[in-house]
Amino acid sequence: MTAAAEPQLVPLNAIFAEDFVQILVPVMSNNTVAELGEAIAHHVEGRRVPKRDLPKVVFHDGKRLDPSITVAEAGIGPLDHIRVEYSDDSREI
Amino acid sequence: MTLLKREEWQHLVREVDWTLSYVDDEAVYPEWMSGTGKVPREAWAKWEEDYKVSYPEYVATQREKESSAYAVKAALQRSTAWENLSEGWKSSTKMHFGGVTLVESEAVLAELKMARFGLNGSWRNMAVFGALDEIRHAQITLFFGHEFVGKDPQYDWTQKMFHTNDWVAVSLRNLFDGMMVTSNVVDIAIQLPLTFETGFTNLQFVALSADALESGDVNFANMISSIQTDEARHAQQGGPTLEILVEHDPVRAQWVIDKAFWGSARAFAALTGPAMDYYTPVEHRKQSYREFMEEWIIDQFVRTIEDYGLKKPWFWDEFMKGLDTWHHALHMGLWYWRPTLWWKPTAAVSKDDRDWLREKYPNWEKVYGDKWDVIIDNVNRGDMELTLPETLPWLCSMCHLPCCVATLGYDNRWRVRDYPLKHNGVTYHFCTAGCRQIWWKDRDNLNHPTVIDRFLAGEIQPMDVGGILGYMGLTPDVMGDDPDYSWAADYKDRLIVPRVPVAGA
Amino acid sequence: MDHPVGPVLRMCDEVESVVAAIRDDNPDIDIDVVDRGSYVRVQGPGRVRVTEASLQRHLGPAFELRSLQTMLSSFAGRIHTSSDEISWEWATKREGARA
Amino acid sequence: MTTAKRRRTWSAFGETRRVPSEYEVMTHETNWTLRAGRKVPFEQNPSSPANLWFLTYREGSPLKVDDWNAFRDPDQLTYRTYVGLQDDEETKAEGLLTQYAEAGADATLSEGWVSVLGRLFAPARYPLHGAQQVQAYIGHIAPSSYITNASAFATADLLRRVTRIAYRTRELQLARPGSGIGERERVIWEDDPAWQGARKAVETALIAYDWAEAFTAIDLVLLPTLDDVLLTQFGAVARANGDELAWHLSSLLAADARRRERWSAALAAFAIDQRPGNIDVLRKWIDRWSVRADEAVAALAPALASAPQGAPSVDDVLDSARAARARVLDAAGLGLHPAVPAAGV
Amino acid sequence: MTANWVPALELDELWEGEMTAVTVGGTSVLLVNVDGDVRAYRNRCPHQEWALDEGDFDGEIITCSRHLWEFDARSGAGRNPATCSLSVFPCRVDEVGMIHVDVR
Repeated sequence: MTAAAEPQLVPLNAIFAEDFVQILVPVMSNNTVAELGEAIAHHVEGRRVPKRDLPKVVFHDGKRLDPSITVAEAGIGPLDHIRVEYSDDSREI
Repeated sequence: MTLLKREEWQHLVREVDWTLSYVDDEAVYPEWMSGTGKVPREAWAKWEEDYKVSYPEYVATQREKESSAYAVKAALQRSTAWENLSEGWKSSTKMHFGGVTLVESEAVLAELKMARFGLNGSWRNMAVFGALDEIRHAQITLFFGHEFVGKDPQYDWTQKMFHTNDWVAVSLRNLFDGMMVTSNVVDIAIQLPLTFETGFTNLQFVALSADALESGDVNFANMISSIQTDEARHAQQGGPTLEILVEHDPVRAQWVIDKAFWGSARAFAALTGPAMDYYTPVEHRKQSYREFMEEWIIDQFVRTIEDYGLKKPWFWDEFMKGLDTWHHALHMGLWYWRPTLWWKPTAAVSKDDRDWLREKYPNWEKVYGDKWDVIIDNVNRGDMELTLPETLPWLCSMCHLPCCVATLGYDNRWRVRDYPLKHNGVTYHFCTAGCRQIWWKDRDNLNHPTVIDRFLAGEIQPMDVGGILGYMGLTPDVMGDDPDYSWAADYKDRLIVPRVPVAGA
Repeated sequence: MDHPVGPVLRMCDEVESVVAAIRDDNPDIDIDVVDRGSYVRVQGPGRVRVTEASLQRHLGPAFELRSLQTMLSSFAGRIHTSSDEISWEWATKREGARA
Repeated sequence: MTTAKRRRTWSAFGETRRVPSEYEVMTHETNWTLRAGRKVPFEQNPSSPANLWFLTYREGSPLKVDDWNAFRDPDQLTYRTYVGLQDDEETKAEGLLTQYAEAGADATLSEGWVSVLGRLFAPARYPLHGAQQVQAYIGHIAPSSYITNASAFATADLLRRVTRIAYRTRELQLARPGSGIGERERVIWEDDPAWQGARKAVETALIAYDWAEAFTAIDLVLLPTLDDVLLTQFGAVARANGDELAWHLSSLLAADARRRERWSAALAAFAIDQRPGNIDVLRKWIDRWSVRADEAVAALAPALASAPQGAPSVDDVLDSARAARARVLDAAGLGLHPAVPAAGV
Repeated sequence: MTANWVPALELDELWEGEMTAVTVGGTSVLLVNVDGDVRAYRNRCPHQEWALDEGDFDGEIITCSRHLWEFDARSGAGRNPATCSLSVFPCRVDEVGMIHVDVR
């Protein structure tokens, strides 16, 4: 058995803001939620969605996540759906 | 006239059923092959086709069709007709050659299955003509596609596409294996001849021929509209089958039609939609994809099923809304992931194109315009790496197409929403509620890994873009790219003013 | 038009003659023709028929009814084929095919 | 003169320096359920019923070769050549039918011969339809598109034959009312002892689900044997009884049978050439189905032997049918006295 | 008199069953690969001087696209009509796979 703390690969189904398609984004379980948001944004921002100078907010299971906790602490598991929004668009959808 | 009329003797060709006694009926017509279900076995004795044909008529008529199709080919062979076609239109044909040709071959297997396991002799005979027809379609398309292999290696995918694990191949194999071969023959007759061939193939083979002719592709227009004359005949196997099924098991009849309709609608949004609304040059578009769908599917097909006493499918609202979104999003997906294609997808979002799109689809600018603007600016700036993918689009566990359906929410905003389903501890994602519901009902058959699932299971190595393209069978000479990015030129000026995003815009 | 039915003919030299034959065979109804270039939708209300005799009047005595199939890409309504005529019919309840 | 390598044909042909024929371009590897590298035939759950059926009866057949796609139909039929060929043949058939109808030939046939037609000729549409079903199944589940297409054309040929028998049945019914022709075929097929051997053989062939056994049963054994009785010997006896039309028509239809025998023998020879062990697999099936074929002929022979003129003996009928089958098997390298003795015979 | 071999085309460029036209010393030459053997003919139909490379080659027979005259690809002999034939040029393939033609 590996230690529980060993970082795991967590592949996610992700959508960034008003992008047109869900994408595959793999992160590590010890990444922070803020890093997760940026990892998703990397594939979309400035590519299909105009980059905006605003903080990003991450949603999981309809809940807004604290950006400082880790993916594991947030209870995000493999194949879960993650939505990222700019902070002024952060009404729950 | 000393030859007897067909009406005088054809009943004897049709009466070829007998009572088996050396082996069990159930052994010769096993339930999962023949699929009588709740329909009493003897009810199939009433099966009778409307569109009658005899063998001598068949070979005479088909020979005429073949002569005229190949004559057009011969007349154009040494002209420069192909060279003068736009790259956009050529892409419509490459998509057709790769995406359709071997489907015709699989339809041969479907017809042969009905010719063996069909529950009435007339039906089995009609399916023999169907099998011949489908050989014709595969062969004429292979022959025409092969002509261009020397000019452009992408035409090699006429024969090759379905032998690869390209995501389009996986998606279409999944759809057509179920629709054409792995179902029982009663369901096949309703899925393939009735739903697919009297509905959707008209869109690809008749409606698209209008765009082909406008685009100057006489050969292709001629080939596909000639193919559809066969479909018009053998598709008539569906009606009598449906009539009997509706009488004894209307719930099953409705479900089988609904499922086949939905799968076809998804596939055609990916293949026919972009060909009609983007690849066909704007000045040659005869009607929009939506208008063709209204002419051929919504009016004609729905009238047909209501005629049989069935209802519009349960997903009707979701499908109708999708007419304004599905194919636009799939077009953007095809373009963004263009290295995974065997054609050269033109984005076709010049100002003229967008005027046309806005006119045909009033929400187009709002849902897709802003994303194309970002892409356009990247192209004009020369930031090409930003226009190419570094990951995979999420693929729907049902239709195996990208999950890219935007819907309008209560907050009046267009968003792609998730349709998840947890089953045996695994989370599956679907593009739409329709796909999720069909998968759930057919989960034992259709539970099949998408390219994403295969990637995550480590089946695709190395786990990067190169590994994925290799897995999909793409070679550098075939990989798709935009033909010239010329549509971006209209917007060169706006780069002078940096774009300042406005909050809430 | 109520209950439009009829053939969809692919582009070919004979389309106008076929349409003329259909008009001859259906004198009491309006036959509507929608031309989309590569195909022509021919329709009338309720029931439309075309006979070999009319086709031969317009296309020559050697024309066989079965050759209409080479132009018939699609159709609306229930088709019925015999040795002498083809018809397309709007049917609200299918009565079973006739021989 | 260009130096860049220009693609000339499907990459599926691999490293070749030969331009493939039109037949090959239009037939090669068109069945994606046979694609290289597949885990299962169909893109769905590996344990779906269809996947299991194909794994059992196609992939799992004891008749195995490395690459079925190397097989070629000796006639190289394509759709275009098929409909052209058969339109010509049907034009000839219609010419004959017109000519004999104008002459009122059916009215001149003897009562005795009409009764042979009613018992032996008209009911044949049933076994031939059964064979048509098996031939369709072989095409459906064959391990190469080259075999599927050849089998589909053969299926259509059987439908052609059923069609012509039906046509003649109706003509005889009109010309010879009271003969029972056009009304009693199903009863005769189901109950007349003459047909019960054939019926047992055809019904059993319908449940031979291994693709290669179905092929062996129908194309190497049953049809070559029965066709000798129903086409060749029947034609000769018809002529002896003044039924020139039946004789001519049988000769025309026999061309389809010969073509089917050509590719069938070529396919068996190909399988043996690719893997000599296949000879034992085929022999086992041939032995099993030959017994059924011979029983079918033995039951039918008295019907032919009852012809008023030129009737063969029952033994002659059987000998001739066995010899016809042996010719097909010889052509396949499966004769009783093979050049290279095979083990296990 | 010695041969005047001129390199015309790499054999790799001419598959079995193919024909193509090349220009050698100002002369248009039709190269045909019949079952692995290369033949060279003047690229003119004897009927009306039509270029033969625009016609068809089915592996055995060369057919002029103009009036469908047919020639045996192996010998250049006319088949239909049989009264005339193609003019033959000497031709050989060297050890590195280059086709040479002598048009002199």
